Amino acid sequence: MNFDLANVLVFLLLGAITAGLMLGLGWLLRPSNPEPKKLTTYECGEPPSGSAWINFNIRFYLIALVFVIFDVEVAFVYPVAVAFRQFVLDGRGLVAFLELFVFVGILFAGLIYVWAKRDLEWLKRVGQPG
Amino acid sequence: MSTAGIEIGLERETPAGLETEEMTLNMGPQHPSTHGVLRFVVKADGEVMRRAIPDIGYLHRSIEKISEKVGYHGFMPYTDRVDYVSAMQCNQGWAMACEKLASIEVPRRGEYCRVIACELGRIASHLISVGTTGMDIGAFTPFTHALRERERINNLLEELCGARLTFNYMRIGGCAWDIPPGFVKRASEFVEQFEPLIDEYNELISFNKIYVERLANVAIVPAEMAIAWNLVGPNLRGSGVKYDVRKDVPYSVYPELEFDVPVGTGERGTLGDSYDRYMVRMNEMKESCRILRQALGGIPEGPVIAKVPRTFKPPPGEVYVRVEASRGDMGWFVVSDGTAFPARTHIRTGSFSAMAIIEELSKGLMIADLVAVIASLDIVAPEVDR
Amino acid sequence: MEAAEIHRRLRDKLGNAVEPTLQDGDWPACEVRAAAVAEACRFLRDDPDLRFDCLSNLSAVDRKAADQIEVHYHLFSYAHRHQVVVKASSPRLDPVLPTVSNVWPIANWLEREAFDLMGVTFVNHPDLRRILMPEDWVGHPLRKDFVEPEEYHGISTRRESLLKI
Amino acid sequence: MIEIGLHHYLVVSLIVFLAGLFTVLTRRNAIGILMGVELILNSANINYVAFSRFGGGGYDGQIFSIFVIMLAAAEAAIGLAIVLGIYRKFETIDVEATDTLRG
Amino acid sequence: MGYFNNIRETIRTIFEGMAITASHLVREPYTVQYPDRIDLPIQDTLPFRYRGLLDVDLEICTGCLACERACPIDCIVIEAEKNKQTKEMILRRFDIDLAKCMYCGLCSEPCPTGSIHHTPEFEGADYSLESMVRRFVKAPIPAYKPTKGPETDPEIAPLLTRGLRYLDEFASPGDSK
Amino acid sequence: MSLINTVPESVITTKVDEVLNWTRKSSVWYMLFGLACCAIEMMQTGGPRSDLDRFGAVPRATPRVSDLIIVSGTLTLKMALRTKVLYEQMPDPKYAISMGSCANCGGLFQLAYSVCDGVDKVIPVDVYVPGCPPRPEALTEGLLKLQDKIQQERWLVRASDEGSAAA
Amino acid sequence: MQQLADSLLQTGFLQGVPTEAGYALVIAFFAFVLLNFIMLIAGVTSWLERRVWARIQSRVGPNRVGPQGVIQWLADGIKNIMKEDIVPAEADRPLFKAAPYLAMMGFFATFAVIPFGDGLVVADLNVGVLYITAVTALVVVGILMAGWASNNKWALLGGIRSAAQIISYEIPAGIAVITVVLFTGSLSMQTIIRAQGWAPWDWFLFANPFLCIASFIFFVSALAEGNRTPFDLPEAESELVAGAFTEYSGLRNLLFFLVEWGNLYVIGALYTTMFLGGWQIPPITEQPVIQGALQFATFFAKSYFLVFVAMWIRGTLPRVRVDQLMTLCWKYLVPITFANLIGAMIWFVLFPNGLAIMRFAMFALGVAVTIYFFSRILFHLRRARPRLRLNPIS
Amino acid sequence: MIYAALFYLIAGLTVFCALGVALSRNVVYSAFFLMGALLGAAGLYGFLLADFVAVVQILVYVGGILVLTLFAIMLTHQIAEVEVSNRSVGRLPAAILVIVTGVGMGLAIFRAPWHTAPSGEPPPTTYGIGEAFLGPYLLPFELASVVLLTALIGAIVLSRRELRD
Ligand code: SF4
Ligand code: SF4
Ligand code: SF4
Repeated sequence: MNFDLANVLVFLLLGAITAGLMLGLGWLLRPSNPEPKKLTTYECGEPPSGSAWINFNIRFYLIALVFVIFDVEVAFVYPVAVAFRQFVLDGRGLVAFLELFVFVGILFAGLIYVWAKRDLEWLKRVGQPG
Repeated sequence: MSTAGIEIGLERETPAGLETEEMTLNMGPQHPSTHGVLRFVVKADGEVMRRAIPDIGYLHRSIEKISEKVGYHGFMPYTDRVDYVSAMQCNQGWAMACEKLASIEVPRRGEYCRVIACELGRIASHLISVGTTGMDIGAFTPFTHALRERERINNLLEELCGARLTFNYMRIGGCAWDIPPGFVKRASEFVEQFEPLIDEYNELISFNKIYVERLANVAIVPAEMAIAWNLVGPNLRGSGVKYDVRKDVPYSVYPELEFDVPVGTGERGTLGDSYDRYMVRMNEMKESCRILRQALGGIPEGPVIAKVPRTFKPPPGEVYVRVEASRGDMGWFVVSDGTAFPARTHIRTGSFSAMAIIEELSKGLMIADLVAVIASLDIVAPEVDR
Repeated sequence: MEAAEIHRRLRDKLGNAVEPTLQDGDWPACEVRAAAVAEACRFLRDDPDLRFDCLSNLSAVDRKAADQIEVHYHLFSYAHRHQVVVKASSPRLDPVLPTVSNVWPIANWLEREAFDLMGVTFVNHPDLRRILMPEDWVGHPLRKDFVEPEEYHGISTRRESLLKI
Repeated sequence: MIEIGLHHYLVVSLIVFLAGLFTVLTRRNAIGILMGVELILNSANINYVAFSRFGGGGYDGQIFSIFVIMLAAAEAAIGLAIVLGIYRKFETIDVEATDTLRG
Repeated sequence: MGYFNNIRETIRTIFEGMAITASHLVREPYTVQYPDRIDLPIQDTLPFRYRGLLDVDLEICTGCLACERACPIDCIVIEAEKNKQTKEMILRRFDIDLAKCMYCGLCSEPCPTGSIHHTPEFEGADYSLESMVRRFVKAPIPAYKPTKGPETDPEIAPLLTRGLRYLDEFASPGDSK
Repeated sequence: MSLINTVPESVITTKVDEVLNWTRKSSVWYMLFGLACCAIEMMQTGGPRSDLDRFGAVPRATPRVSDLIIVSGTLTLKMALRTKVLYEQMPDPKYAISMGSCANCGGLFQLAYSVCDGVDKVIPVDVYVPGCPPRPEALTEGLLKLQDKIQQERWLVRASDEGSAAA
Repeated sequence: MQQLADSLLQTGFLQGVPTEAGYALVIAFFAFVLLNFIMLIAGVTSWLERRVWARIQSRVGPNRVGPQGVIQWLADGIKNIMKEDIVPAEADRPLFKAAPYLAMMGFFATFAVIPFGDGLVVADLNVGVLYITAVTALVVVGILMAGWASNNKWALLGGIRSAAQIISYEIPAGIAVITVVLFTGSLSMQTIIRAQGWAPWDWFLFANPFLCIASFIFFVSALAEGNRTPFDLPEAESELVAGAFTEYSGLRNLLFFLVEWGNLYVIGALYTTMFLGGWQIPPITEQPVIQGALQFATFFAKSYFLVFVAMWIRGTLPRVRVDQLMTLCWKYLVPITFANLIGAMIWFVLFPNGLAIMRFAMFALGVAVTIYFFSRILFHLRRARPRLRLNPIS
Repeated sequence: MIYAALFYLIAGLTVFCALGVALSRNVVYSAFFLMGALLGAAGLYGFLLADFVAVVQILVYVGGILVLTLFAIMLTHQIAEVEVSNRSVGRLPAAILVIVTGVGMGLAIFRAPWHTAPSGEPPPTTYGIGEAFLGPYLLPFELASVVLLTALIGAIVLSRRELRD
């Protein structure tokens, strides 16, 4: 177990080390000529109009919001799904099914609510259903 | 800005609320999807545009002024550059304007050559158009397939007039070159092979659900709006207006040829949406094949060019001729003052008005839609800027 | 509808603002006094028998000999499939015309183009800026007496021909 | 070298907790405060799991920590929604400013 | 129902599209593997009318300056002078600026002998612009004088044949072919 | 401290330089920078017939990852300023191909009032390709010429007296 | 792999070395091997993608660098290492520089649990599948960081799009995985593979309709998570120039692309593990080495086939719009997977031991679809077979 | 030894990042430091053999909450302008308070007689947790879904009001 975890750790670091090594090698080999004009922000050849750090549209936020909830749900269902098999083999499948069904069902209701309230829609078109 | 009392059918409510600041994006002049050097100043709220303000002139090459310097014959190569994607019709427009000024009759064989060249050019142009639409929507393969077929048209045109893109094929009074031996056979062969490819192309991309969804119901232009904004050609026909200069103000030998004018039907969305404009182009290629087949079969004998003096001095006057270029009704306004140089030339092109309408169309669209709209309007930079 | 008829109706409406003769041709032309252009155009668009719903083209012509800038409005009616040209002239020094951009939306850009390249001022135009040339450009290039500037933002506009050696 | 034991984890958790506390106390930015809260919740979680490992209590600690994570998610969702609401109303997420600008 | 129809449509069209692209995987590519992996140099596959880089057959140039006058952008410069005694044209200079040329072919139209003509040659990329000025006259040479009958000089005859073929293919007004 | 132009010349370093140059020339990514008619031919060059991809040259949308800018078409004065900006935003080493008469020297638009006569007025050009437009094979040849040029450069080896090393 | 390390330690190969150090050595060795493998995979994938793409487009693709261009990727890589590294003046320097590291870390970590063979897995975690989903989060944050730190509007838009897209599609992907987990009772990749057999009808793909649907949904979601066509909005060239990576030059940009190409393989590997029976082969030989090699080959072939499919899809489909992307996720995939999960549960409760008839029926259906597919290909081939003809006339 | 070193590495990362959250001046930096702290905590869970919790930690915290927080930051502020002035309690008093708390709790940690059981290798956790969810913890488990549902609807309603003002 610890062995595996160490492995995982090593791989995490490996990514960083590889990137670092390559960048270091590049540092040796690449020209560096940072003129001020070169460092200007690219915007299709035009001088950029204002910083990009501005407030962003809320739509993406709503998506993230819905996601977080469902993400937690998925996290909850995983262990149950793992245990499910044993329950079925033990003949208690129906119980487990009902329990999980209730759990999933409640959240599914949430999804339907969000859907019905059209919060998943990007743009709302006037006079057009759904 | 008033739109002459026309309401845009599709109003999208931009999400009010959290006052996300308006983000000003420069799209272009160097941007993969602005065909050539167009620029849009996009006022966006996240992904949704409040409006996109076109900024043109990055390819303004003063062609109109040059016509006043190089004379009638010398201007012909420049007309190639007015709309380099389908130069043939520009050649024809200029030639027709001059012929009208000086009342010159073009021999019938010359007219047939012109029609053949123009229709080949139209296919080539529409290929680029539908190809770039595909590319802007994110499918690269249809684009290369379009380029591939264009390559074959280029080969044909090269044989006919010696160049792949800037043909300089027509002359005042006719055409520069007669049809070379074997050309008719090769061209017919191309037409035969090309027609099934249109079907393939349709199945590959036009009917693809994702593609349809990207284009249908996007940027709807109702007929009155299209007319008021002077949209022409496939863009106008996409809105359901059956108008084609070849049919309605007949010129050349088009009245002798049989073809239909495809119009938008709103088959997958609303009449006048981007998909309709796109489909009109697809269908026009088929019609062009039809015309080509007839024209190739019926080339009369005779000269291809009328006698025109080398120093061409038309009588004073003005003409305004219209030809059906690939991007629609192209108007050539030429004022002659009796000298060997035109006093004024003005070229009224389809892309110019198509570009003008974008600001109106873009309201409430998404950034991704903008590229689809540009592509579906088939805007070519030199035509806008000249 | 016949061109003569269009001309007659226009004259009925506007009286002497319209020249009495109709210049014949493929596109028959009615000469209109500069000040009356907007009114004429609005009438031509709105009259149900005329219905010129499309401004096909708008070109300005520099008539240096007459010291006039002439503006041609090529009108076309998709409803009735007839066509007419409205012409108006204005002195070269300071050409001023009323805008028709509130009649046909496309006129907005066409007028901007005419302003940019010919220097015609369109009164009441919502947004009369340069369109093709850069904002800081000097002069109206399609005028007959336009002289090309020597350089633009440090880029010289001349080039020595390679052949002149 | 001492065997890594319960105390080690408790110390780490303590520092995380203190950092969280400090964040909550010093930040005026409401989102910053929420981040501090996340830190505090995390330190609690470390404790839970550490106890479940060293206390021999089976899975209970882990299960609790999962519930805590769930609650943290719910809290973040609601909290951020409220923060956005405040921002919308007062054009700022400076928590003190919202006191004075009420209405 | 729209919902399921959408799903069905999507799957069907994607299926079809994948079949098409798969079929292209086994089709022959169009690529002409210029410059080395081709059977025939590209130049040989180009049609006679192809307007590549300009060339002048000085042997058959009459020094009439028609080409210089026809070029709308003045990228041909010819200096020819008449030898007072022999009444012969001497070409002192015949330069074409290929960097500026627009390959329109207007210069070759009026040439009486087809001396100035486009070749199927197109490889002219270079590191400097100066190298793109073609200077054809190395030393002053007398201009060609058309003979009355068929050309006999074995050096000139093929050139003239080529040139006349060009003139022949070029549609002259009123010609009936 | 980088190694650029610092290593003394020897057989090995020259070889290394050659290998590095070989990678540079085998992967010339060009920026999508179509200006006018020539841009169509540039597209065709990237398209099925000529397929620049064969030589490892692929189009890129931003200057940040491009090695090469193919100025394909008429450079108007308005655009010239932007071209300069874009060229400057490319990382070193960068190259420029001027494609077509317009970019070479203004070509047929030398008569125009709004056209910058030649791209070399704003950015340094490595290879000029004549033609109006140059056919795809001509552009391919231009690329090959550029590859030759890249192969000649010296990056690691210290600049010798003749200054043969690249700047 | 621990057994492997243990046996190495015992059999004298590393005798005398302290256990921990021995482990460290073994881990380092395997990490190194896998590192090269990953680079190779990513590189070759990029080359192959260009070739496949080219052929779909009637071109030939890179064929000059090395035989048939196979080392094109090497040239690209070295060139990019030697490219100047630009950090825009307006950008947030530390974050701008850190972003690629984060993405690389997230990407490398996934390889730790990919089972290339019976014993050929670096870390057979008990939570394997979930682990992969989790570390993808690092990539998300990396991309978001890149987009934000660039201080470029295209980059910001791309970064946010990308993040929103990846997280959204984690839900259907996660539920699809749960559907599989339901039948195996374990999250470990090896256990999932062992629950299937070598024969195609023993694969989960054909086990029952619900798993089949789950497999499709998983593939679609995985494509979306890997920012692949038709979901490549974050770097949609025609809209956002180059998305979150617009400002990245040279190597840093390449690292992101490395992640993308590598991820493609991870997708394939995951799919193979869950639905295509992983490395399962019929027992051919007793020789453990040969057996292992064969298993590896099988696994690699299967997963690379999926990589190929992804390339092929990329050559076929256009891109969806961002709202359609979200619609597809939340209105189609998520509800369908939910329903599918419930269906799968019912099925499992009804047939705890599976239904052999169903398996064979599904398999037959798969074969039928494939045959129909080939007939369509033939149809298209016959309908139009254009050739470019050069005219050898002059 | 390596084990201990790894522990110190990860614990150090966690502590460092936690302090980073507390002390960095830019909210965005805080957020990215938070990610480090969360990852570090996940690593600690790994050391405590709670692999499932560790993965869920990454999945939910890093993949979900952190991204949500980042979005919220990007949504609300001129992030670049978050300045030192944005403090509610001064740094000094806060530090004092924190130190006092720290000392107190530290004492508690080291004084308290923690009952520690021998730490053996526990069975696979995921299965156990699942079993517990379906068994003794069924009610909290089902309640969790209700809580999540409430949170979802609540958050959506809250944000939506903003959206549809
Ligand atoms: S081809 Fe055209 S531009 Fe070139 S020299 Fe001849 S006439 Fe002049
Ligand atoms: S090349 Fe032809 S046209 Fe030109 S001077 Fe010689 S003969 Fe005359
Ligand atoms: S060189 Fe010729 S083809 Fe190229 S842009 Fe200029 S005019 Fe167009």
